[in-house]
Amino acid sequence: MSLIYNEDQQQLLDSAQDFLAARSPVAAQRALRDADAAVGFDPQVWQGMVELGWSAVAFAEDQGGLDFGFAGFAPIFEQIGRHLSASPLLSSVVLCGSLIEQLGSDSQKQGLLPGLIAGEQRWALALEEADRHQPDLCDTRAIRTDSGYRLSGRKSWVIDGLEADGWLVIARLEDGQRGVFAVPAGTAGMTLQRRQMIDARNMAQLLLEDAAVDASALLSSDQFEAALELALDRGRACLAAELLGCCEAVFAMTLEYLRTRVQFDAPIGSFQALQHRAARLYVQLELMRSSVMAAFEALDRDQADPAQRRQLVSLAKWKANEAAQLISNEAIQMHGGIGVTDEYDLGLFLKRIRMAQSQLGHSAFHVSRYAGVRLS
Amino acid sequence: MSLIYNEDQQQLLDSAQDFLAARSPVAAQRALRDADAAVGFDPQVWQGMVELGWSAVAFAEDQGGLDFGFAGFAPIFEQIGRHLSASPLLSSVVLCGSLIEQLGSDSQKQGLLPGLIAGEQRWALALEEADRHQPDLCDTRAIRTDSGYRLSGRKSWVIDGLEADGWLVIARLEDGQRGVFAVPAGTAGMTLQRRQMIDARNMAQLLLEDAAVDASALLSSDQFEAALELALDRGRACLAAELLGCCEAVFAMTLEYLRTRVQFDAPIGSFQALQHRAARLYVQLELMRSSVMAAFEALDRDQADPAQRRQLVSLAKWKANEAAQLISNEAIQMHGGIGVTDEYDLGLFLKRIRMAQSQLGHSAFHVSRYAGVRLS
Amino acid sequence: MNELEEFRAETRAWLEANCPASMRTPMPSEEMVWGGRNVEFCSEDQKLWFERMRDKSWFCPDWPVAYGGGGLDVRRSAILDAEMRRLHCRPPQINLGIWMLGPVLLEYASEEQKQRFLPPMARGEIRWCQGFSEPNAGSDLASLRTTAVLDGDDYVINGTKIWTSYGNKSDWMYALVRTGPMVPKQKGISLIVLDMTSPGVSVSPIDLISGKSSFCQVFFDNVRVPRSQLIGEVNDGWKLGKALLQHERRAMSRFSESALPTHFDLDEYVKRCLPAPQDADEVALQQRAVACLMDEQAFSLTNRRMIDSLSARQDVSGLMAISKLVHTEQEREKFEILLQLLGNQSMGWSGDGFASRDLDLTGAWLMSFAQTIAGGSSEVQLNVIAKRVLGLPDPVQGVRS
Amino acid sequence: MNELEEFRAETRAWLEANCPASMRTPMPSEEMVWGGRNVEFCSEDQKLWFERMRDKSWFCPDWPVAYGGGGLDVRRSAILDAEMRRLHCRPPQINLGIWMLGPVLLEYASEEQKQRFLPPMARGEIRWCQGFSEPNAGSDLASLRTTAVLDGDDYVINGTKIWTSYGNKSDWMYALVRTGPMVPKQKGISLIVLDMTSPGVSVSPIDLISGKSSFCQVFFDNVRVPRSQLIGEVNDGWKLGKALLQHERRAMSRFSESALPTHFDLDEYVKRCLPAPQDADEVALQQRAVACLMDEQAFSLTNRRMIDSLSARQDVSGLMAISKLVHTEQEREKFEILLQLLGNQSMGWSGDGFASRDLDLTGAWLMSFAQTIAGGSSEVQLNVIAKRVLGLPDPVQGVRS
Repeated sequence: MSLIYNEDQQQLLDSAQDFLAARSPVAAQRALRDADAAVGFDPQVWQGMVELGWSAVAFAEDQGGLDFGFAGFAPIFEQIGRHLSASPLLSSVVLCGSLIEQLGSDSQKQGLLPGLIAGEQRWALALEEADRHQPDLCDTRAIRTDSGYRLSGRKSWVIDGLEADGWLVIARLEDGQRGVFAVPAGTAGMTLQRRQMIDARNMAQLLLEDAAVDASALLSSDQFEAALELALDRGRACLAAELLGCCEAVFAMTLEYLRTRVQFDAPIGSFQALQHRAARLYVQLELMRSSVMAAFEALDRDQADPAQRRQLVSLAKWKANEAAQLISNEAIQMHGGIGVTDEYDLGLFLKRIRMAQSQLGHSAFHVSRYAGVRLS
Repeated sequence: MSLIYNEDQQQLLDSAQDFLAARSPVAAQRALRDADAAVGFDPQVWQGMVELGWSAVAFAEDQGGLDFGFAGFAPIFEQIGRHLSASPLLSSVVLCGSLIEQLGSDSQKQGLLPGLIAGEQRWALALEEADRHQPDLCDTRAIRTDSGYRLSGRKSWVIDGLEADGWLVIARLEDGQRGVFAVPAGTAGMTLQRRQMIDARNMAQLLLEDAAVDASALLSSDQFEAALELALDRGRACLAAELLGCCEAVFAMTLEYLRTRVQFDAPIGSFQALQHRAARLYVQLELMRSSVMAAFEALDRDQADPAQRRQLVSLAKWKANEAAQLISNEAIQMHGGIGVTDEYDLGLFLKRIRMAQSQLGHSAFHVSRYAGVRLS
Repeated sequence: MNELEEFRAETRAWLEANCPASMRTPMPSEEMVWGGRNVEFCSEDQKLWFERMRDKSWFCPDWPVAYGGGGLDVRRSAILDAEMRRLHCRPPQINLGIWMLGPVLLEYASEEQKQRFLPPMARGEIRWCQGFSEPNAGSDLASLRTTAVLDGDDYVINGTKIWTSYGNKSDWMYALVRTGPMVPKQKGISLIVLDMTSPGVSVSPIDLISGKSSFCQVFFDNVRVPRSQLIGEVNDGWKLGKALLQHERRAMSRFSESALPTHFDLDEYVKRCLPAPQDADEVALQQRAVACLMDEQAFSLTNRRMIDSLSARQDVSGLMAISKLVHTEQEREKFEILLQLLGNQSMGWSGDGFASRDLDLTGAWLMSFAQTIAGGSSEVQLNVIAKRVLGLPDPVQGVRS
Repeated sequence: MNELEEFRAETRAWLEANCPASMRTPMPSEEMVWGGRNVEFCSEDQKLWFERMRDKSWFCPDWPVAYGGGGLDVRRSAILDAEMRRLHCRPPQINLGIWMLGPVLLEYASEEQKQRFLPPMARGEIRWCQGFSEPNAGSDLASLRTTAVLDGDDYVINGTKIWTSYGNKSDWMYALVRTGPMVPKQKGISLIVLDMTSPGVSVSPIDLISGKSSFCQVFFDNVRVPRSQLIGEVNDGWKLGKALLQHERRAMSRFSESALPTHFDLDEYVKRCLPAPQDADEVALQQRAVACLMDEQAFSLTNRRMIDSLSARQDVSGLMAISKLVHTEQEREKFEILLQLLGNQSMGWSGDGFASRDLDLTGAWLMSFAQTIAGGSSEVQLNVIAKRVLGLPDPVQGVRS
């Protein structure tokens, strides 16, 4: 293992770059936004991603996966960030896929994973109940019935929740433990409300009022907390990689602007104050990259050492959040007027960055989490 | 009242400037340090300050004071900061004087204040028991005896504690309330240990082991907490003014250096990156000055509104701490090598600034205190 | 003094009699009245108040009577101001012409131009917009390229202006145009005024990252403007432009004091969202918010100190120079904290899922990015402080060859 | 490969046999052995280890045997390095001559000079110091003014050098001196070596804000140096100086990895001083400390990534360029946090009232101010990143005239 891409990852990076530049450049994200489609992504682009194997990359071969290891997602999400591409890869494959893979019985896996890997079925994780990431908060209840369970509660922020084929709903069982239920579309007692966010992607609120599911909808509750944490850590690392990609794109745009924009008869990038600030952005970009790479390394290596993984994933998400905050703000300021126009792409990056920062843990959350490992 | 000096204050400022430039320039502070005198100040300079009326400025006329109002200390401490002058003005007059004036009986005042105002007696406040400012912490105990009290405890940081004529010791009485005892020099059971600090001034640890004092040593306990808080707020405002003066001196030195130091065939102050940083220091200096002025205004005005006073004093000390942190660090960095030599005065300012920052409340302390008023 | 006190009493009485009660309440931004050809009123009271102040000639109380002003001297004008403030009177109209162009016309325009442009301005009949910035002339305004070429008795204008507020709703524009060569580029610039309905003028509003905006880009395609509408000397408009920009600060501060600000009180949000911080991240967030509140108060005290200094006739150029920088950067910090406080709720774009107040906040946050850029970017402010206030040497002269 | 593995086995065996156990422990800074005329040992083991390595010619394992080196090729040299690390062997001596001057002599010196200077260096007989900076030539080193004027067969040196580490304890100095005109100032500089005992050389140690230091100012008053001690071409020393500075980074990193750092582990202090944060300010302080720890880890991961990139033959110039800046600024932040954690205890200067560890911390905090200045200030680092890594245009060419 190492902190730079190996050959296989490099190949994934190149092919993702080629595919997204052709099929899902930033302009496509803008078009999706302007079309105001609730689903928030282009199903054909998603199908293309599936064909490239992105939905299979981390699953074991016996489950229909490519057994590439989780580190394959680093280059993919980096390129997704660079191109601001929208897809249900995070929600359906990384988050839900991780939970099903870890907690599903053989028959549940057989029932759920092939469709998910094939991109035919799309699942969304219904976890968050507060406005900031609080993965331990759960007021949604599951009451045992004769034939299964009745679920009641409110999931406020479900990524890719609209038009999903099903939702993995985290609920508290009567014994106080939490479990995860696979709730298929069409279940009675369930309503969705669209949440139109600044990044124009798919976000929904899910209301459950005595939604009845079969007993078989409950994935194994053993090890639920550990499995959820691992799934979330995978998602966090992917978001950190996405932020890295966003920041690389934003920084490249900014450098180009600094080199070419002339004011006072000089390229503004020749002004020392801006040079020093640009140099500081570069520093943050490099620290961010190292942290992201280390998180993926830990995710592939340390199945047996959750503390180490927890520490490195929180470091990566924190560093990505913080660096992205600085880089996006400075990029807009250095661009001046054009940076705040909707016509220019920078605003789209800013909006995606802020969403990625807040999903699965803002900075202070991860500082606390890191402290929990480091200072214990 | 206003946020700029009135004519009287301006006169005080000018005369302080003249006096300190002549009698107590920065070089004098360096000489005191090199002489390693425990008392940390020059008694003759102190006598000169007394002759200028500084020890009398805030006291009522019937107590031998000048009845100028507390705001007279703003220009005085500003100039003290500018010249790094050492004196027991803060410890003896501002802190102890405030307590005696507020809590002393008529006979206690008559016994203590005239000597203090005349500079013949020097008192020191023995409050702090922890390494950071924690004014509510008090494990020092006062046990009632037939003839008075026995005091036991450890006061870790007593400003100007060495060679004082007496100490105002804060101790907890048997009923759990706190009170203040005037403990004269020579009291048995009391030992002092010198603490040699980076700023080479007078700091001591005071140990009390069954130190016996007369019943008359206890100043009135009514309103003790409010009186202590006011005394400390006065001290905090004076430290903020001192920090303002330090920062003005440091900033002036830095501007001068930027204008005259040539590197790469240009004065370094012509480099835009340094220009912008210098401009940001100036911003902080102005915000600091406004905050300090408002604190003194509140101290003179709002005897009846402690919440308002608390808020503005904490604002001033916080802002002074924060601005001084930035200005001192940047000043050294901008000076380059010469800034870290002992020969140059900047280091003396840095050391005084760090001490003044930590005395009577570091930044986080005052943020919390301010929040207590503002958010309640 | 007696006369002045008499004037104060009269003024107060007149305002009390003539300013409708509903015009003495804080003004939401959608209720601002913009003078102009198509002035619109939300209520009968607004119209009354507008007409009464117009007929009193108090839209421009300190302009000469000859040009439609109120003819008040400085002290009386200040008294009117103070009394309006005391009664919380709304400004009867908002008009950039009066606040920015007017004073420059009074100083530099010909008698004929004054007669022509000032009285309608003073009656609130014309809504003015500003045409200064261009896509390649932002911080470096003097590099503007919109040309005005003399052809007979007309200037023919070609080019484009950007960041023109309400360009699509204004009747006339005052603009800086290039009538002479680029070298030295400050020379060769003139100030001209033109009717926005002139053939060849087209306007397109600019969408910002925050959504729709009042900013427009204005295009000139062979727009003919009579040479009599050029203000001051040909090729000597740079100093007029600079004079105008000096009035901009005053205008902006009037503007913000009169409008009920789209104000998001951080205090309130902290109390509401973090009534009792629980875990370490909430405590840290609260501390950050409180530090922001403290900095805001230090700034507002600095403004108070500036007023005190002005009264004492002290130099306040340093305090003026930091004002915009500090305020706009504090606003940005405030909005970032509000985002943290509200979490996902602060990142809605539209739809029923969000309170309109929260959607407003999202928009205000995104607009805060524009504030550190528009009207002199933070970098320009820092340059000005370094050079004019601190007297640091110009980079130009010192750099090695 | 077999040969290399054989070498590794031999080396390991030799080291195990010859490196005393006490020389395989972390090295406190006061136990560093400085090669030179007056080499001092704290223990018999130190002396043994020094002499054995010297006699093995492994002070300079990769130098040619002809000049006293070990004659190892790159791969064998790396194996020796790795094996020493594996066994935690202390460096047998510290010698700036070997790490910095040596490689430059090997590349640029005449055969006669190599024969004269390298073998004693390789035996650790000469302690070298560096004479580059001057009071008016800090970041702008090329503006140095110490002159060397040819007089017969000697150069006569006048001027002063500053920030010379251990100038008072060194035997010889390599110095940049001006042998030609100031314009262009990079021309006219030469590299010369001189015996510190030469008449006219005087040295005074510099006191820093942290107290006594190893830095000295060195004065030259008509110091005569044989022309044979000028290295390379006359007036062409700038490129030799730059080559030397490139070795400085490597030397510094060796230096710090070999010494037991005056390391103040923030983790430990946080755990000790804030075992269970109580009030809001303690929580905020802990969060700040943890953020600092996180940034330190991000930096140490970046160093690991640099090694990985090097192995993969990727360009690491960007990562190299940020290294000093990031590390020294993180150190400063760390010490400011330590000051907060310890409160008044961290601001003692001397005396019984303080633990010596706390007094060391105070000194290390004050020294941290020097770290962002010495060896290329943060500003110089930022310039280098902006220009060489990011390719931003030079200010010189673009500024208006």
